Amino acid sequence: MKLATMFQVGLPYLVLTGGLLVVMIGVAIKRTHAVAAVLTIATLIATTLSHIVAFSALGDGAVQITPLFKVDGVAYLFNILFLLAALVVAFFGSEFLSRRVRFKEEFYLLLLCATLGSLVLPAAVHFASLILGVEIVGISLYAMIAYPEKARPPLEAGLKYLVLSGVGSTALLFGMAMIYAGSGSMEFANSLPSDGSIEGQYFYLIGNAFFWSGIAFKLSLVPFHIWTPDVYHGAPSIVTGFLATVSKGAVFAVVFRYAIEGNVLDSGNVQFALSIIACVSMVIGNLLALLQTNLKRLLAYSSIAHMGYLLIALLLVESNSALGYETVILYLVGYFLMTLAAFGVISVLSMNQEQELDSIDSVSGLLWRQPIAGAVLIISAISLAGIPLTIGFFAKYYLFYAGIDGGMWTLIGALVVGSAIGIYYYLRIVFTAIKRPSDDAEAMTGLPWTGLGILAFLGLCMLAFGIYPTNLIDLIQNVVQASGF
Amino acid sequence: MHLLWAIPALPLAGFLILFLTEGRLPRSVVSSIGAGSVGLAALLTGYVAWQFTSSDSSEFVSSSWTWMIVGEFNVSFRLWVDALSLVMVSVITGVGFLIHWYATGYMSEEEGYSRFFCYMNLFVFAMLILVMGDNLLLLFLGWEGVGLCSYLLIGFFHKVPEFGYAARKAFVVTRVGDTFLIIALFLIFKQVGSLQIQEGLTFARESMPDPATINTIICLLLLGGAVGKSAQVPLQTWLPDAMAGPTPVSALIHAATMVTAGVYLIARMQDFFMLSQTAMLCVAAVGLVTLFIASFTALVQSDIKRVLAYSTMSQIGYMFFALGVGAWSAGLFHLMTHAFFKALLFLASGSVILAMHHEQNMFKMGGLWKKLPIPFIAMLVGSAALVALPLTSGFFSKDAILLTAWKNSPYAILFWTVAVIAAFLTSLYTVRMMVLTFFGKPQSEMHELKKESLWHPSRIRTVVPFGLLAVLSIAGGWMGFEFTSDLFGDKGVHAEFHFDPIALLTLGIPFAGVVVGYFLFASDLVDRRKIIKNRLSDLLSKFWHSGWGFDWLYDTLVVKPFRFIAQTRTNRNDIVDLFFKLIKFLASLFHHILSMFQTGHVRWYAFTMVGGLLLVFLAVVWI
Amino acid sequence: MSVMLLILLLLGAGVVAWVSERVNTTLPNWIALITFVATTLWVLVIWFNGPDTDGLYANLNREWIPRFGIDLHLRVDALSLMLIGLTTFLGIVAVVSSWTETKTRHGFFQFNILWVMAGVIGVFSAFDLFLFFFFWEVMLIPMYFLIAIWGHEDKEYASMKFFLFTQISGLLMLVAIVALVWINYNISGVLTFDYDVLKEANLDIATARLLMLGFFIAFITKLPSVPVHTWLPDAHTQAPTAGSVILAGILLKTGAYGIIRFVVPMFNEASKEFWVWGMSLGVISILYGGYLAYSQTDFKRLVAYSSIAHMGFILVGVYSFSKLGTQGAIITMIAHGFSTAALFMMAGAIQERLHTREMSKMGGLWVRAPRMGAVTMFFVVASVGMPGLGNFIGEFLVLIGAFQKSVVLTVFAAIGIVVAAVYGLSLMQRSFQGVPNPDVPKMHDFAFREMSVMVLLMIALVWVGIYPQSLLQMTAPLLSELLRPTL
Amino acid sequence: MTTALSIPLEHVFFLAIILFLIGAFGVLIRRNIIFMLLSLEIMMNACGLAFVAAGARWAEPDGQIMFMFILALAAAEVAVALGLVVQLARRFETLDIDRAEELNG
Repeated sequence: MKLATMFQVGLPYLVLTGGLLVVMIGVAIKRTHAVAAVLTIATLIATTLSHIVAFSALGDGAVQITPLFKVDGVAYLFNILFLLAALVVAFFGSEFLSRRVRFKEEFYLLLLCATLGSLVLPAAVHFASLILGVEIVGISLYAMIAYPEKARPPLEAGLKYLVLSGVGSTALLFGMAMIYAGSGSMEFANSLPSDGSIEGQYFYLIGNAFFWSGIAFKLSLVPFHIWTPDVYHGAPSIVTGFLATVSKGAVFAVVFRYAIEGNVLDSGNVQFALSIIACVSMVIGNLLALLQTNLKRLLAYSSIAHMGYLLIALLLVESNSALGYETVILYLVGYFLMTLAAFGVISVLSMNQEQELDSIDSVSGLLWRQPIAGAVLIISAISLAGIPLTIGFFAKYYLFYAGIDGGMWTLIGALVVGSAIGIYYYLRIVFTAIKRPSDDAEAMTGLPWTGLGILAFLGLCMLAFGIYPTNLIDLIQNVVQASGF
Repeated sequence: MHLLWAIPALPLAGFLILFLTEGRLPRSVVSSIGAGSVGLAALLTGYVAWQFTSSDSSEFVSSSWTWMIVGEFNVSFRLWVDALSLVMVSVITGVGFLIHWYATGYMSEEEGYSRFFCYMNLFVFAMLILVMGDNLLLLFLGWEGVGLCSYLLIGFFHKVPEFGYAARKAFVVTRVGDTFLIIALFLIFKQVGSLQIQEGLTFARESMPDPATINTIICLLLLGGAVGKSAQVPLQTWLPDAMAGPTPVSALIHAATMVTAGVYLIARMQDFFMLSQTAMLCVAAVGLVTLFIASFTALVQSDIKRVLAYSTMSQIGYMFFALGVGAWSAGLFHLMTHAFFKALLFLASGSVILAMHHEQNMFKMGGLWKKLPIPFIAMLVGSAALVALPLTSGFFSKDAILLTAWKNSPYAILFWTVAVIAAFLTSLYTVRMMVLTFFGKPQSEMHELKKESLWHPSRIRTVVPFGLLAVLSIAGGWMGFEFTSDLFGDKGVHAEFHFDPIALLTLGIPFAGVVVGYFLFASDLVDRRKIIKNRLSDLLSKFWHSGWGFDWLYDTLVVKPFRFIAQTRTNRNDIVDLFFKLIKFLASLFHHILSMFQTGHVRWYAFTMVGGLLLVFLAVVWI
Repeated sequence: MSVMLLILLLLGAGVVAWVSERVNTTLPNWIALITFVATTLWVLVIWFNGPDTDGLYANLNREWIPRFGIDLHLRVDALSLMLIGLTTFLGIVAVVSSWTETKTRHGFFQFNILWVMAGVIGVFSAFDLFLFFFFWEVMLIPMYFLIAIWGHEDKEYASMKFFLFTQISGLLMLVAIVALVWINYNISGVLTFDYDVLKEANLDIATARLLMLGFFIAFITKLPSVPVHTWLPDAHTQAPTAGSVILAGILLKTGAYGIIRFVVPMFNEASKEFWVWGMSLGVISILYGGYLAYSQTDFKRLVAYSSIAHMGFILVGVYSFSKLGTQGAIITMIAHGFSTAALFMMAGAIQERLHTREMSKMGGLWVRAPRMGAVTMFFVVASVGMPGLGNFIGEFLVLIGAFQKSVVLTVFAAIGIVVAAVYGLSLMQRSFQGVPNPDVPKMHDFAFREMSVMVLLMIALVWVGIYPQSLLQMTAPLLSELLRPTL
Repeated sequence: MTTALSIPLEHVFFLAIILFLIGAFGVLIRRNIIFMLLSLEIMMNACGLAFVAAGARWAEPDGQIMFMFILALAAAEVAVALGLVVQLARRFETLDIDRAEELNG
């Protein structure tokens, strides 16, 4: 492995880290919001673009950088996805900060840190890099969640997340330790118990139990979902957007890698446990959202369900890892768009408010009071419900296809039930948004145009991919195949 | 080139014109279109009839476009006329025209004049299709069409709710019969593979499987249909209420033409019925029972039109009876004569009612004969024919039926006796009607007659139909039923009239009836009050008056239960929906239960996480 | 190709109508009206040009998502053409019927109407199962908007119910479609959603049964048939007039179309075993629907339940597996489209004038508005099944076809005819006949706008009634293909 | 590989698990945020111990390396945590975590 290619392949990480340092120093020298924002956005764009170089260097197959990282096309796809999401967050964030917060600049540092962490994960093939990435994301998120000063909810959310995710991380770590004890290696590739000793098997299983519990917490799967609504609710909705998309997506990327490389699902017990977790997550998540009147909490619960859906793709890796990867990537693309759009709408609407407008009534008649935001909210709700003309439909279609391909009929049943319940509350959002606005409801003016513009862009993407997803699907398929799955 | 197609086309044209102009035409035009179209049709019928008799072909056909072809199922709009249908056509157009003519006078004061003739023309059209259609589906079209028109015309005065109910009752009750008929159609198609009447008859003659239980079923279903339309037991209850319609309607639809459709149907499907003794017996029995019941009922009615309605029922009973005992031609003959004199009776009663400001209760009339001479004479002639006094048309037809019954029916004595008793009763109630209406002293003082309505200007309009119908009621029978007998070739049973006790008895019965009737109702020799005081007769009269309680029966058995189930709020919105409501309820219940866990206490959250950890641990390690 | 243009035209016109709202509030109505008239004429032209050699009026097959062998495959045969014609024609009716009804957002209203129609046409012409499902779901969204925005007092509940029922049943169908494709892929190695290919997939009977159920449930929910009919009355009652017209006139037909086009030909053996259930469901719908129709006091609700009864005939006809039955079902679809559309338009007109649907608050309207009375009478009589009008042809063919299959069920279905008379006439009497209700405000009779449409509908019904052959001969060649080896 | 003096692996893991549970128990029962954080530290150390033991089983240094990681990680986490605790004291005027329960339902 020539050092040059290694540098080229690792270029995105270097760029991002470099940008991070620059911003940090910049902030240290002189606090200027505009500069920080521009630098951050530039960094993110640069990192995204650097993938072009990286791709060309990568060619087919994968490049192993130290035992810790293995970079391949799929990882890059995830990276780009996360970076774009971070970009959107940065844009919204700049608006949000400039209007709502006194000390703005550190936010960008945290954001870049978190992004870096999330970029680490898709390429991680080693427990060390895994915990590294997870914790980088996690710790920067604690701060981001509790970022606004003086307000109580963000702080409460931050603390809750800190304590609980601390517990989660310890479970994760403990699990790793046990697995290591069982298998004798912390690389995913050979993390199966090497010597046939009984205790080895036991260590391995116990380890997996802890490990997956930790992961389930990060992905907010039942029964580790319970923190989700409070944190989503308390955090500034733009941070919530980041938390809901990037952090989850990154964790998913890494456990996917682990499941494939480490053949975890060979052990029927783990598969069984995961299937159960998936089923209950789909059903309970949706049930919890059913009559929820707070938009952010509602989306939190629905995210529980969506993560449950995604487990179907994870469970497929045994039989058909390529399809599994396609599914998870396309689904994440869709899910990122919808979720960012939804939280984006909330944050854009709340720009000029003291409290965030997160109750469902606050969007009543939105389509008529603020057409763009309203339309985008409706589109994303429809997309989350998985109804055609939006990418959400293709995401759901992929799930069905994957489920049938894996013959997981129970999961499909749960998926049907879940989506059935889901339609109800997503549609409630739509109905509220198209209501005839009450007379005292004033038309919303003075909203930032950048924000609305990004919203419109997200909405258009959802529609475009919902009508002609062919190119996206082909791209994903090619990359996945090129990466040798 | 015969103009068969034009006969129904004319009334149809009339209907369309009146329908599309939405009653914007002046009344004179309306009446000339309404009555004129039918009149032309009548003339045309005469012409076609002349062609028919002069030509040696036994059927006229006029084809038009295909209705539908699906696989082997093939029907088209094809008119097919033989002697039988021709008789019907003549009756429909002829009597129809006279009644239309009369109606131009009768309805002249009513609103919705144009609407009335619109419906009437539509009716004539449908009726013609019924008798001229060459396949059963076309017949069914006419069949339903006349039903619809009867509904529309009974409820013509749509402001009076009772009339609306009467109309609905008529439609629904006949619909029940129609359902039998349509099922019969299905069965015939299944058997014959076609709905062509002639093919069906050929099939019945030649290749009907033996034993023909299927055939019997078919016949009984057809009978069901006929019973519905012709107001025979057990579906007779709608006819008396149908008298709610304007009198010309009662005359045309509920006396002369539509109600006899059932007779035509059975006559038309003769070859099927010939094969099945059971069916024939049923036909006869139905006729007889109706005849019997209706006559008694007519005896105690107070509403003049209801009397006539029940008498119509009983006369049609005669026709069914005739068909049942195989006196096909006699039955048809009676159909024809009955059309004449019953139409006459209705029209006359109509003028009386009109003159009495729509008072129909006979007990409030009386002594009208010198005030209304022309209706009186008309009524007299009609009654004479009804009670079948010799040399009136009714005499020839009814006599023929009775004789055949005696000669030819399975249970000759029984059948004949019942029929004769009924004949006796017929004379009784007819006399009663005449006496109460025209003789005796005026019963109520509201007797200043609306002369203009009767004498001027509608005089000529009213008188001419009276005259013509009266002539027909007398002379209609002289041609003898040989006229109709060749309709059925040798299949019909003929009974020549020659003197023997039976014949004399049949001859005498009507007179006896008249005499007894005179003593009962007119003279003072018998004290009527004593009879009525008697509790038994009181009970009987109540029972009879209610039409032997059929209405009550159906009301309690069918209508009330249906209403009850339907109207109770319990199921206004759909039991089935409860199931889905239950699902909704359960979902929200679970939602609330689950939401209880979201207390917001970190330590509780941590606790659930540890619990979850244990669960997963168990799932992975010990399962 | 022409179909795609048709759909695009409707979509485009929708957008234009929406925008044109800014210019003038009646402009959208005109745009929509013109569009529908134009499309109707277009369809007529295609109609009279006649099919090509293999019986198609239009055919378009492009790749859409090659990854899964999904094609943009639109094809119009006789059946599709008829229904497309019905769609565009009822489009005119819908626009006219709610010409003055909408008080707000005329543009968006017409936009939705046009888009529903586009979706429906897609459903009727899609020959790729994925595409079919796509349109199947797409057409719901604008319909949902129509009910949810312009609906009456209880619109949230009604629209939600409508959407949930159709969506959830749709999910089942999606599972069935994907499973079918996947199985076919494993058997034949070809990954495709194409109708013609999948029709030939040789499934083992057990699988076929399950998959058929997936489709069947979705379709009878849309039809709707007992026991999944309960969304219909609410949706109808709450929808604006145009919504009801489209819903009853066309959307229900998509369910029937689905059964005829997909369930029966694709899962032939399975459906043949299934006939008893199919027919029984139909009969139950006929009787139960009729009985409930009678017990309603709300004009629209009554008509809604009556269309449940009529749709029952379609089930009976299709599951009789006879040419007669199928033809009958097809004719019923067309005729019921006309008659019910008219009745709902009437209901809307009455509500617009009296601001109520309660028949107890009506009565004696004939005196106030004789034209409306006559028109209502005509269509009530039609839906009661009067020979010479379209509905009778359909029901008669259905029954005579079913009679060959099962006498008992047919007899019960025939009882439905009597029930129809009962509720039909009671509707007539309760609303239009009887003493004029004193506290009913003066109402103006039908003017040219409404009357012209009504006359068109009447002509259509009479035409179907006395010359159904013109339709029958079009679909006759399809029957063998639809019924597969039967007969 | 194990010398006569070495401690059996199971014992160590039991110790680790016990530590882990003690920590978890602490998180569950203590209201005071500071003590909760302490308990978290204990859990982390339990993980570290487990890693070391696992490394010992394979006679590799990886275990100890991971322990270093964990220490660093804990340090970072506590750094942020204490900041938040200060804020908690400011905005809620308490260290009782149960007072922070405004977000629920």
